[in-house]
Amino acid sequence: MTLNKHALLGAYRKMSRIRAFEDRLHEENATGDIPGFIHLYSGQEAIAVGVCENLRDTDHIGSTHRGHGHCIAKGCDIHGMMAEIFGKEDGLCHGKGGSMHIADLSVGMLGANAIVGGAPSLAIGAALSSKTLGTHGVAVSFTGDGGSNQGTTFEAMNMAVVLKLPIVFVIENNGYGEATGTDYAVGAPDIAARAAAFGMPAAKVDGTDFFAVYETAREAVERARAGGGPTTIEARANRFYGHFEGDAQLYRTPEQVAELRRTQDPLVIFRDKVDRRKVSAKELDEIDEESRALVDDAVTRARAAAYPPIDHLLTDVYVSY
Amino acid sequence: MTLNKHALLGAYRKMSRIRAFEDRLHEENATGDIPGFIHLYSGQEAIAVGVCENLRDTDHIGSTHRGHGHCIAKGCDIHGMMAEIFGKEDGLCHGKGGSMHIADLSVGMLGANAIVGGAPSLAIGAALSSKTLGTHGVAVSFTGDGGSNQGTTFEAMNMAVVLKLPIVFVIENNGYGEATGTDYAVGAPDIAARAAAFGMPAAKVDGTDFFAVYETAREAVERARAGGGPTTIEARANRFYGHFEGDAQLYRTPEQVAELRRTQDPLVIFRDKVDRRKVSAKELDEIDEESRALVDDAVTRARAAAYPPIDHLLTDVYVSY
Amino acid sequence: MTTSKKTYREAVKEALAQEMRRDATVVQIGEDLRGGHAGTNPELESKKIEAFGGVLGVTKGLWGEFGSDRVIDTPITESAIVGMAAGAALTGLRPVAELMFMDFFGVCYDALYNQAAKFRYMFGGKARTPMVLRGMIGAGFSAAAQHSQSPYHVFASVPGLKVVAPSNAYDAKGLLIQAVRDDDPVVFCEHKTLYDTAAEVPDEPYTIPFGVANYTRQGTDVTVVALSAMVNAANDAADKLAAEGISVEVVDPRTVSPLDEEGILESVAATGRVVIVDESAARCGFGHDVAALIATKALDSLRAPIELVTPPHTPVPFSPVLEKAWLPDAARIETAVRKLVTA
Amino acid sequence: MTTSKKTYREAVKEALAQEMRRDATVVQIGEDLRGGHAGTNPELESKKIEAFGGVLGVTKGLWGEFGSDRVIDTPITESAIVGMAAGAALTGLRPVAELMFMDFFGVCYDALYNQAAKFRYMFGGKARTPMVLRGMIGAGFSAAAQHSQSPYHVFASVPGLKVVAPSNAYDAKGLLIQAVRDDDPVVFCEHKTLYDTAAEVPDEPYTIPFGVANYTRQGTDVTVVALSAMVNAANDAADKLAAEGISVEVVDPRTVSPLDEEGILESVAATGRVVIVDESAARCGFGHDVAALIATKALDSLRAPIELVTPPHTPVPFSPVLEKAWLPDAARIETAVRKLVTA
Ligand SMILES: Cc1ncc(C[n+]2csc(CCOP(=O)(O)OP(=O)(O)O)c2C)c(N)n1
Ligand SMILES: Cc1ncc(C[n+]2csc(CCOP(=O)(O)OP(=O)(O)O)c2C)c(N)n1
Ligand SMILES: [Mg+2]
Ligand SMILES: [Mg+2]
Repeated sequence: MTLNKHALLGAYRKMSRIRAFEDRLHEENATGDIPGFIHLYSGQEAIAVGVCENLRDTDHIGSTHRGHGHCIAKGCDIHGMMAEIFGKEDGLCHGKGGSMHIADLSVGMLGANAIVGGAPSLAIGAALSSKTLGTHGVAVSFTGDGGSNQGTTFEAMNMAVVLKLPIVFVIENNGYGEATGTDYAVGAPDIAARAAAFGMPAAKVDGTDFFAVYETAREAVERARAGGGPTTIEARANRFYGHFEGDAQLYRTPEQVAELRRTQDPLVIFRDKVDRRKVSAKELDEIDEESRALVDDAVTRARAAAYPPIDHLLTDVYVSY
Repeated sequence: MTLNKHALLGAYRKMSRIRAFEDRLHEENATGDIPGFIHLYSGQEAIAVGVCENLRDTDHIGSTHRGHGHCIAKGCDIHGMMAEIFGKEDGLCHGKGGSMHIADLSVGMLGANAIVGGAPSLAIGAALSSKTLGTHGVAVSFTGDGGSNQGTTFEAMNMAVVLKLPIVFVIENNGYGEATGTDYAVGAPDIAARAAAFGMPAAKVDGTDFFAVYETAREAVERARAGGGPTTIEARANRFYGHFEGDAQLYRTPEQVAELRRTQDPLVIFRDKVDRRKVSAKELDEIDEESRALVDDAVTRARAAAYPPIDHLLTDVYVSY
Repeated sequence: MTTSKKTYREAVKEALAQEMRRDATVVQIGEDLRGGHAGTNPELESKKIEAFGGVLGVTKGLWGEFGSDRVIDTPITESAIVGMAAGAALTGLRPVAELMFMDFFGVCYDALYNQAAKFRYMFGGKARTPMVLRGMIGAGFSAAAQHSQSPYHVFASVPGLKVVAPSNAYDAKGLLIQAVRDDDPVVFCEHKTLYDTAAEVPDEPYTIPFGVANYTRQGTDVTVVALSAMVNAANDAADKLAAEGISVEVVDPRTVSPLDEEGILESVAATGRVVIVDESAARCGFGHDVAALIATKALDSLRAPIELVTPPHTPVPFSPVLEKAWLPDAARIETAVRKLVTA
Repeated sequence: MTTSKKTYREAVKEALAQEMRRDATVVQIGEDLRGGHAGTNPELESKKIEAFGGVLGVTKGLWGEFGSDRVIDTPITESAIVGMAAGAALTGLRPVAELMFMDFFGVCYDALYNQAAKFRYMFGGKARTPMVLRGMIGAGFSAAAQHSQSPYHVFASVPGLKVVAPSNAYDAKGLLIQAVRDDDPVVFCEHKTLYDTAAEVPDEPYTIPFGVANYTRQGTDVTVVALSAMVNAANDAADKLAAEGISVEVVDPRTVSPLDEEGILESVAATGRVVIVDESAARCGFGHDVAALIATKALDSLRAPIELVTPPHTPVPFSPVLEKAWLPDAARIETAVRKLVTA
């Protein structure tokens, strides 16, 4: 572990922003002003951030329906994200995408994706670009435990091995796909072992521990960048909210959720594990403050922002019939 | 190994018929009278027969584009098959299916399939029927090494494990998918291990050896029938002809093919391994004679048979617009 | 026969439950039809709690009555779901598979269009594939580009598939029972904005035959052909225009395939003017199919060009203001009708 | 500009080769584009032997010139092929992916229709996806129900996709070069029965713009709209009918999407009679789309009902006698034309 103070604060800042963003969205959604479906990332922050802190702006990631955390970790603008989620013209996709399709190619974010299993094959495409163009770029595909059962995911893994592509498949195992337990839906208990059988190194890591994720991802990203081919990382963490906002979560009890929040909070665990000689609690508290203020500002601006003009309905597509 | 004389002769008869059927089709195709594409099974006979000798008429199999061997092993009528391949009204599908779609539900043959990776999910459907209806039926899915890379195949495997379905996935590894080597296209060298990682028993077997296949399949079929869930069998054998008739086979040399025919012929290997106290060479020779005569008759009748009447174009579909 | 007020959601559920009671070979297959398998809530199994009952509650209650062997929760694995249903249908079951959002057909279409749809013909009439594929269609929920589509035109173009898209609770129940009993594969499209709409629906099982259009409004000046959620928009337009003295006939084909050609042509013959409203596509959609039907078979009865009201040729936008502009509505239908009668 | 006689196959290959020479970001992705990777023939690598060069020889020669990094053979894994192409197109490459038979779109359609096609719009105009998906379409080879379809109507109904279906070698080369240079995803449909047809084709690279129809026959009595292999049938019919004194204009739109609406409507306005010939589908197909175009925008110029010539609503049968009856041909076109002129 060689992270200096600057890097540690930077990583915590991202986790903190994700948390503030999602907690606030949970409240905003209750007002009824957010259109459509949203899926919150709270509880899994250490995965997105632990992985993306190893990436450059020119590296690419593919994401999921639960994409806010990946966006923030990869450097998407908070204001642009919030405005997008509210369906406003200022949004990163000018209101055309929404929560499930936030993208920002300028920071290498290939888009949240509303199709479970959609990202892996797109991500190997980014890896192919890096390999072909010789940019030494790396691609990361984020997929859930549920998405790990899609054939598209397996096909991308095999292709990546065959073509020795610079990619890391991150499987975020949060125990559920919607309301169905991973222990039911994944026939074999071990998702990483399934990936390993495709012929690549595969590791399991505690996804609530930023430091563990960071180290595991560092190795995988370095291997990919050096031309060593793909890796899979199965990271175990929990989502603190329901599958989507509105989920009554009958598949687990409020006590169970409370216990998870108490014992498996990646932000708390970061505080516990971080080197106190480098980083003080006060500094982290300040970051949390700053995150909440930033998100507060983002909500205020997003709410005040204009909806897209109607005639934008017909732009951004090659031709209107 | 507890096969009695009757069973041994029966098994050899099926292998012999497949060989006679395919060798003859190779010749017939050269006349230009066979419409469309055909893919011959010669060299892999021990797999289809070794597996299907463990099945009942009420069990089901799903097949591939290279389906003639599976059809014969499962008990499809040789005349009906030949007529189908010639596109005649007498064909098992009345000429509407052709080589790549021969089916006979009355003997549990769910159809050859022109989509690589098409059969596995259909076969688990048959397994689900058995399980739900309590018929103690077993389903078998035949897939090639190439097809083992399709996501549909992996999804069927995971589903079978989750629902504990009575199915056997047979992966026929003949070293090639079209002109591409298995050692290139399958990222990990071991297809069986890939299946095992999905959480089921998986075995590798010499697919040129009827006895080895039979034994391995017996165990798997028994496990399935007893409610023990799915198994995968990777069986290694060779195809003696090109990928399809017309393939110049530049990916291997004529000497290599000659060597395979010399050393890895499942019919010869059967003769070498069969208990000579039970079965004599003469009996096997007679079976070969009989197979050739049967196929000869099938060709004669298929050639003489009528094409379907034009108005059958519009039958067998719910409504004609 | 007693009736009661039921929502579209309840009508669908009742159809499924009644068919499952009648026929032990009917099974449900899909993701989170129940919800809660494995997982960790200790009360679930003992109290027969469903964690989901379908993502919008449509299958709620089925698992409690029929259990895990007939209400089969699966991993996220649509190609195995549809393929398994097709294989099961070939071998003795009558599976009802759920795709959640029909938009997901892209990950599993082969099993539907190249397999299930073709067996009967390709096997020379010797196979039947009695399966239903249920799923949600439609825009209006701000569900964005990948969860708002209505691809019934794609399904209808496949020989061997039957395609149903009911516009109200009564039709939903009768057509779904028909679908389950049918020996061909049927794609059953449920518009997500209709789930909470209610109608008087018989309590007993009943069937509505495929290929029979329903005239939801009778009129003499203009025919409006509309399907699924568009029927409500068409009815609203018709009611509004009636007040202006324009008499509109609304024809709801109910099934996209088979299509009640006569039912449409008869109305057009009587009115001589037709507006086709369709959510499926701006190109090669169901609306174009109906227009072609009329232009090939009833051209002489047309007194004005056909008016086609579809979304623009763009993906479904997320932002509610854009989505509203994207979706055909009563106002656009009224404009089209007025254009025809003043032409 | 020199020209030479080239087959459709050669024209496609030349377009690919020339674009690869011009632009280092153009790569080919597919199954057995070369053929022979790994495997066991010791001569392959040393002598640069291609074992396949595409299943019908279309890409033969490319691997020898450009090597395995730009002519990328893959496992049998279409959803990874199309998804990888889409992701690569988003990030700097111009991939040309091959689907072998377009019928295979069922196993990988999501990557095309929900991903590649939607990025530009869904991401607010901030993405471009310059990829081409090539593949064979069409009946006539006795390739049976799963290898003979022409699903361009399905692709054309997707906003964001461009869809091309050339009828001759000249168009094939110019349209394919255009497709490779285009910044939107393009589906390029090659009719397998056309590969051996030849035409004079310029040796240098050239482009043909999308959305511009080609009049392959000029005439005054009846317009025949036909695409891909159907253009030859239409031309044959036109030549035959010319001898009978019936003057037929054949309009080949060449691109299904965008569609040259004006090019079609102009001809119809002049002749007042139209036959649409289309191999895609008997329901919700491309032919219906063209019929709807005319019925909505040019009804007044029609002197007779539109004639639509499509296959029946059945899968493609295997037996040659049935397949021949299935496929629209010159005789059916002639019958339709005669019906119109004598009406
Ligand atoms: C192809 C497809 N199938 C189903 C869905 C519906 N769906 C959305 S999220 C989800 C669960 C995904 O589970 P997982 O991959 O574990 O991600 P998580 O929600 O736990 O982050 C499902 C089934 C979908 N969007 N796409
Ligand atoms: C989905 C799909 N992709 C590609 C093809 C073309 N194709 C037909 S057979 C074949 C090779 C199959 O290889 P394998 O599974 O090993 O079977 P084998 O031919 O060796 O018996 C391919 C690529 C197809 N029919 N379907
Ligand atoms: Mg999960
Ligand atoms: Mg093989």
